[in-house]
Amino acid sequence: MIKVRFFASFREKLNCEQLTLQEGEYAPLLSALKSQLADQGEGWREVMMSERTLVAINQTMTRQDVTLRSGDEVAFFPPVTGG
Amino acid sequence: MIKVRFFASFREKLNCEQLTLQEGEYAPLLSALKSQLADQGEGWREVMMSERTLVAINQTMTRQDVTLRSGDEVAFFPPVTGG
Amino acid sequence: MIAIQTEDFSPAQEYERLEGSKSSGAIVTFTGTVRDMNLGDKVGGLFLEHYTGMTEKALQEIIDEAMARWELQTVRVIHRIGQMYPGDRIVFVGVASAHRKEAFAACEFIMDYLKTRAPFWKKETTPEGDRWVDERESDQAAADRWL
Amino acid sequence: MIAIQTEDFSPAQEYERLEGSKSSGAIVTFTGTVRDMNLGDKVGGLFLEHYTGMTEKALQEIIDEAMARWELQTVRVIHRIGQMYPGDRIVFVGVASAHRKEAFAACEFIMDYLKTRAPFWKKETTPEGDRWVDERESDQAAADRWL
Repeated sequence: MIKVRFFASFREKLNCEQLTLQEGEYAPLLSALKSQLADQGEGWREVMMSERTLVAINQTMTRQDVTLRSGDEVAFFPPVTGG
Repeated sequence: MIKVRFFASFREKLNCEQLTLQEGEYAPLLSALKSQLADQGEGWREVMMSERTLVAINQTMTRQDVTLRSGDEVAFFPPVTGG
Repeated sequence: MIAIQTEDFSPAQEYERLEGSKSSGAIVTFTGTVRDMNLGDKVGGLFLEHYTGMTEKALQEIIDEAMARWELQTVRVIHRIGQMYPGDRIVFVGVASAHRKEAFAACEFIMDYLKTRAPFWKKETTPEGDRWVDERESDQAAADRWL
Repeated sequence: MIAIQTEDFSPAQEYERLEGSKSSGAIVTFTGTVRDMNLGDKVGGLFLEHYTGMTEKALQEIIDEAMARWELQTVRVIHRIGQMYPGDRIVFVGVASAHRKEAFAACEFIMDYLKTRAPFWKKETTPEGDRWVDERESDQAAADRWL
């Protein structure tokens, strides 16, 4: 099982804050998970394919493709604008 | 008449805080005034000839030779160490 | 050393916490406040969203990196979340070090990294409606200076 | 905007003066305090001499130059003189600007110039006796960066 989370404008655009995917419901590679989510609709495609999109695995940002493990929390969000 | 002032370690070394020189008692060029003061003794020579010595005319630092006018305040001091 | 909070903070109190050590000679602080204008529009308010848990982790990593790069005695980072209005304080970064150059560098480094790596997002209220604030290239450029 | 004084100052009050404007988004402050060690010796106290009149003039020129270089809303410089002890505040520089980069640059610029151009001199009390503090090459190098 993995948790997928969306923040800020992505959360609003997708009208989705969190998804829980069970074993077998998600592709084990991050890149494959992105393709899978992109297929859910136009907004999803835009978010998943954008070069601006940031990804954090277990609350640490990553730019690499990784193999997801059960219990992982995957977050997608736009560039940060705090401070 | 000009006023000549000394600060910090220079004041202590020369044991002099301020000199007043009347018209005719001082050379009109700053460089000449420095030579004149240097002749007052070993400590004076050291202060006047040192490359570290800073000069302010009327409370503005200068590195150039200038002609002194009556009423001028000439100050000699070591590198500043505030802050 | 890190606080994420909806409440305001007191720069005076933060100062006191930074001033404890007699071996620090230099304290540099940054305070960011909500401006009443952005991109030519009047800003009526600001809502700050964050990623609970990751925020603290990201800030701690930034502080750890600053402490590895410079000799620092104390670092304090406060970031507010939720609803704010023009003039309100948003963020505070305070650094105490023995030396001024290090205190300045570390404080600016922490702000530059916070701006590009800590998961906060601003939504502004303007006369044209609410809008998510876009990232600035100048912030990314500022952060890239430290690489 | 400039104060030369024997009394201590309150960073809290200085903050309030810098925070007045809703168009400022960034406040950077520097506070310098007396360290208990210098060049390997324990420092028991510090006497700060200055050149009355020239000090104010030199600081004003430094502030004017900062305001010409960057867009700043408020600048505040306080420098203490006379007898001080480890932990005491010596100097405060506070800058408010619309942008963080400008506030950081201006605050550091003012400190770098103050260190090399404002007529203050420190005399330290150490177990070896009193001594005038020598200038540091690193301070001159820091000031030269802005040329």
